[in-house]
Amino acid sequence: MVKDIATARNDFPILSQQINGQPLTYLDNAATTQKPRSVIDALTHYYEFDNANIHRGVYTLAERATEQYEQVRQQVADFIHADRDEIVFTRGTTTSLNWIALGFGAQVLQPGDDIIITVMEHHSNLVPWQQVALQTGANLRYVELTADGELDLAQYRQLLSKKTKIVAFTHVSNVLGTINPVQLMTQLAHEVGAYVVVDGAQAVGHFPVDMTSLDCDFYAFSGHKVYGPTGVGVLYGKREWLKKMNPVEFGGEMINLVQREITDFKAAPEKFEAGTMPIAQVIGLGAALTYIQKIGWSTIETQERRVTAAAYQLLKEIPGVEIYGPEMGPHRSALVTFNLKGVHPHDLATVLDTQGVAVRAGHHCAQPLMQTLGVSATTRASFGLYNQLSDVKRLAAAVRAAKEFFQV
Amino acid sequence: MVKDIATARNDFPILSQQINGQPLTYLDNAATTQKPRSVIDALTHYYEFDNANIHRGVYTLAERATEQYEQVRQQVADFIHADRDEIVFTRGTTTSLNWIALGFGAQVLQPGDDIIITVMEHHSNLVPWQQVALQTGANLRYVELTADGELDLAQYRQLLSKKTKIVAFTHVSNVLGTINPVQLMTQLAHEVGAYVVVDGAQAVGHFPVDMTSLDCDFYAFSGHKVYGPTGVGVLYGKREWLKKMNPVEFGGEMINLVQREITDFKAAPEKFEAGTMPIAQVIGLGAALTYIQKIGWSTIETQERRVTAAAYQLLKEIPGVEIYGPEMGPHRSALVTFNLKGVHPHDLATVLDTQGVAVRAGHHCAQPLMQTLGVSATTRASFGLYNQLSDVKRLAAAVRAAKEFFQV
Amino acid sequence: MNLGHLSDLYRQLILDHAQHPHHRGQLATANQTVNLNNPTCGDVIELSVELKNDRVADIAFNGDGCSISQASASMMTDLVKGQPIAQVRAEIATFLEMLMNDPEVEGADELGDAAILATVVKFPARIKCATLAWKALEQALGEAQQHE
Amino acid sequence: MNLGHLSDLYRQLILDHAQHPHHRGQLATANQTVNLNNPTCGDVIELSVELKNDRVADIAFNGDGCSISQASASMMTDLVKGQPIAQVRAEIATFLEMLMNDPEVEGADELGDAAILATVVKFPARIKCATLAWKALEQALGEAQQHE
Ligand SMILES: Cc1ncc(COP(=O)(O)O)c(C=O)c1O
Ligand SMILES: Cc1ncc(COP(=O)(O)O)c(C=O)c1O
Repeated sequence: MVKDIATARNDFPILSQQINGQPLTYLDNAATTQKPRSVIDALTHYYEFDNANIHRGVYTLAERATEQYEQVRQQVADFIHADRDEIVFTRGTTTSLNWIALGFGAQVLQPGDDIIITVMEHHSNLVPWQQVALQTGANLRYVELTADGELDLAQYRQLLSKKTKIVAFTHVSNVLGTINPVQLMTQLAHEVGAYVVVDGAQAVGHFPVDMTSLDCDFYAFSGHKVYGPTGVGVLYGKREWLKKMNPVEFGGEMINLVQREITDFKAAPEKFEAGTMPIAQVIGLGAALTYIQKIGWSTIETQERRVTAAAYQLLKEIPGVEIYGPEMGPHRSALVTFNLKGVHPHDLATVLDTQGVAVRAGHHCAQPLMQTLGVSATTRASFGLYNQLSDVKRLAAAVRAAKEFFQV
Repeated sequence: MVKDIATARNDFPILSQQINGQPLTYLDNAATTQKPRSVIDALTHYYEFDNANIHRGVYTLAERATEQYEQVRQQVADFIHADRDEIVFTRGTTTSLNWIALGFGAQVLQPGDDIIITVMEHHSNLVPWQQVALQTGANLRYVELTADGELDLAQYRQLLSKKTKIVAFTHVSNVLGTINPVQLMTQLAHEVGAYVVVDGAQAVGHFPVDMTSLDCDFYAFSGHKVYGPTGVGVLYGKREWLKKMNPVEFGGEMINLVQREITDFKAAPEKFEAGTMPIAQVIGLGAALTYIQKIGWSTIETQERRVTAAAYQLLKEIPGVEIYGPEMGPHRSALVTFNLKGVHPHDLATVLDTQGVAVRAGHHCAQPLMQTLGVSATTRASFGLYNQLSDVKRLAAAVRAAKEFFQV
Repeated sequence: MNLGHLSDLYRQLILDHAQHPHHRGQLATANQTVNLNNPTCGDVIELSVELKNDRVADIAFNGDGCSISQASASMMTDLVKGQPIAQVRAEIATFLEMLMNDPEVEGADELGDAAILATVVKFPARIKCATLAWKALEQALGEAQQHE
Repeated sequence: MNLGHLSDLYRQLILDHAQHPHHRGQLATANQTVNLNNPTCGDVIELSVELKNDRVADIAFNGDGCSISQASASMMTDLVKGQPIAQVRAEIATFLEMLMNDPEVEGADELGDAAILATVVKFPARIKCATLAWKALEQALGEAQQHE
């Protein structure tokens, strides 16, 4: 069923609110998305009818909770074209990436090996590798940018060698909006025998993501960025690597047998899920994926492309605005990061806020990229399926007003 | 304000439900508690009005979310008599204990050092220490039980030595219900210069817990066991130890400055909170603590003691029932674990479920304790503030019915 | 108190097997042994199997568990003892299909007493109890194959 | 578009300081330097201070930030240059109290131009911008003390 996108906004209670006397124009979707009524209702329903600890009880509630939780595992698997035992639930992308780095990376890396990451990584896919490199004696290599804000694939090819053990990069840059060629980069990495870890935080929810065609070894994303609750994320790993990967947290439910001196762990994915999991949040994530599917990919992609293109165009027309990242086109996802000459992003964001326009100003947890771009901060407008052309017009008008206010 | 405890049950929507045609008698509170309306409402309100990523945006929503999140940090600190910068939010007790073991334990332990734990530990406070012992070459020592199901303090004193670096134990046993003498055990451990880690999962929510008087170095508990949402927990550490402790997860928000090769971390508690935190769940936890305070400690303690004593008595009167753990008295918290001779706990729990009585059957994530007790599984009825004498009577009647049904 | 519903699960046949399980013990002649546990509840089974001439020549089990897991192990050993390995494999598949997907699976009537365990499907929390022994046997046969 | 509300934050005096900050640069004579950043937005300040005879003999700052943080640094350097360290410490305390707790704190009128920053309290997300320079100075004086 394809829903009319113009009414999608009504599915999100928070969007009907006024901020500083203006309708809320929420353009910080790359930081976190808003939640549709159906997700909020799923959480409420869970707590009002089914709440119990999972995998533990033989009573009715426990069985219901367990079944729903495990159904979402299957749903996530289907959503990204994987198998259920390749889906591990975590707290979020950050936890997923840390577990991959610590539970798998630290195991396969030898002193002198190379880890390749890129200068456009979010700190969550950068600091863990930096730390694992320090710990194992591996070297961290960076893929640089081309002039138009894409990864320099020629340089990437040069970096790849027999010493490359791990290649970790983001599917979509949270600053530049660049969509990286995961399939090609994975293929090249596999040719030298390296494992590929993809940070999907900014990809999932914007377009379909298919593990079988991407063929990467690990993939991570967050529930709260795909219209789901905070507190839940996904770690995908190919079956054979999850088998090899060590659990990073230990506790109840992930064990077969605990004796005083030794413990026998369950198989994946259970061996990674220690203690009480974010049960309600997993169920909320299921409702979010259902919502996305109800709207439909082509509707979402068409709308986000239209809105992004309009933002790109309207901002570009404002004298003094500089936009970062690739031209509007197939390599740009649903965000536009920019600066207005003479106005610090923080000041700009404050002006926008008085107009009800919520954007993010700062380094976007990507300080090495900021250094590469030669700026200390930027302003980012990022879009979700509920954003409309009117939101973008409000954004552009507010930027123009700021320009006047600061007389630049 | 002291609320009438008889009406507290009405605050919990799930409890008005029928299970298998019977009113729900929820007696698995040690696994997870049910949620009052005010907690569910706080979550809904957050998602409908305030949802934004914290510590990041200069716009109104982000500021609101950040303020609420940080207010709960202060609230948790007040609740357990600590300071706000001693409170780290995690996914739950299991994560808290793992971080302490990995981020602090691994740092202070030398080969040949002793870690003292107890045979009554939940796997979440056992396996992490087992793993850290393997990793560091430290030795794991166990405090045994006395005949009446308490810790053998004489043996504990003997175990303590200059080699003892860490003592980790549960405040309340999730199987025996034993309340351990935290203050005394901490003092003895401190005398030999050891750090003390306390698993508070079964203590917080049942009686007041005060870090200044307990004087332990670390303390952990879960939101979902204190009437709050799943997906959030607390790690308390004394300021100076949190300063020393290493972060275990790396990513956005916990850094001061990320450069390509090195990262400078923030101070505690922020240095431990990498990436997007369980924001809604922290706010829900705040609502849960407010609810507990509204009911009031003396009401909660009186009611739980009354209900536990009745359960102890009524079960004891049934021929063939064996109860584990200390006699009913000041050293027993709000649960009763038992077996009915000739009926496996799993079969018993199934019979109870047909009567709407939800109990837990199994090893309760405490296999070494099961071995010590010489049983493979037990049945546990555990209580929350909403349980009443009628619940206990239903439990006892259902146990008697099972006895008849299986003709034992 | 009305426990009528329960008799669906605890049929007399199941209770009989649980109270007086067949083939309990250890085989001196075993050439395959498997220990398996149900981590949820702590049920444990130690299965010992003697494979000879492509048959399950003898079989026995030990361990500790609820009446469903004990009865299921007892019924299973009754069924498979003396049977050709290929047939046993098919029966395991049928049994697992019956409990995990389709209580009316074709071939269920050839499972002997074990056919009655289809009733466990109505108690989802107990399915793992019923399948434990069969999974242990599946593993024993799998390991035997690897050794060949 | 009505931006009236904004003029509370961006008073002319603040904008003037931000556009033409005083005491920008580095001190050749500095005996204390502190780099501090606002991790939320990436604002950075490099403060260099010359302490002599228990006074802030000279002071300068560099770095990159929004108009509030630049203006605040500029106003602060105006205020403290030449003052006794003890007095500077008191002023830092007053300023931080004004922004973090009480916009009408006693002694605010002795903060010179910086008194106007009390208005930032109405924009909680910007408080960290206004306090950055002052925290850097607090740190510089703290370190100086440790060296004594
Ligand atoms: C004593 C004890 N410690 C630790 C835990 C683990 O808590 P969680 O599962 O919330 O991480 C539990 C709960 O199962 C417990 O009872
Ligand atoms: C590209 C990218 N990676 C990782 C993350 C971290 O996600 P989370 O904060 O949900 O762990 C984010 C979001 O901030 C992101 O944009």
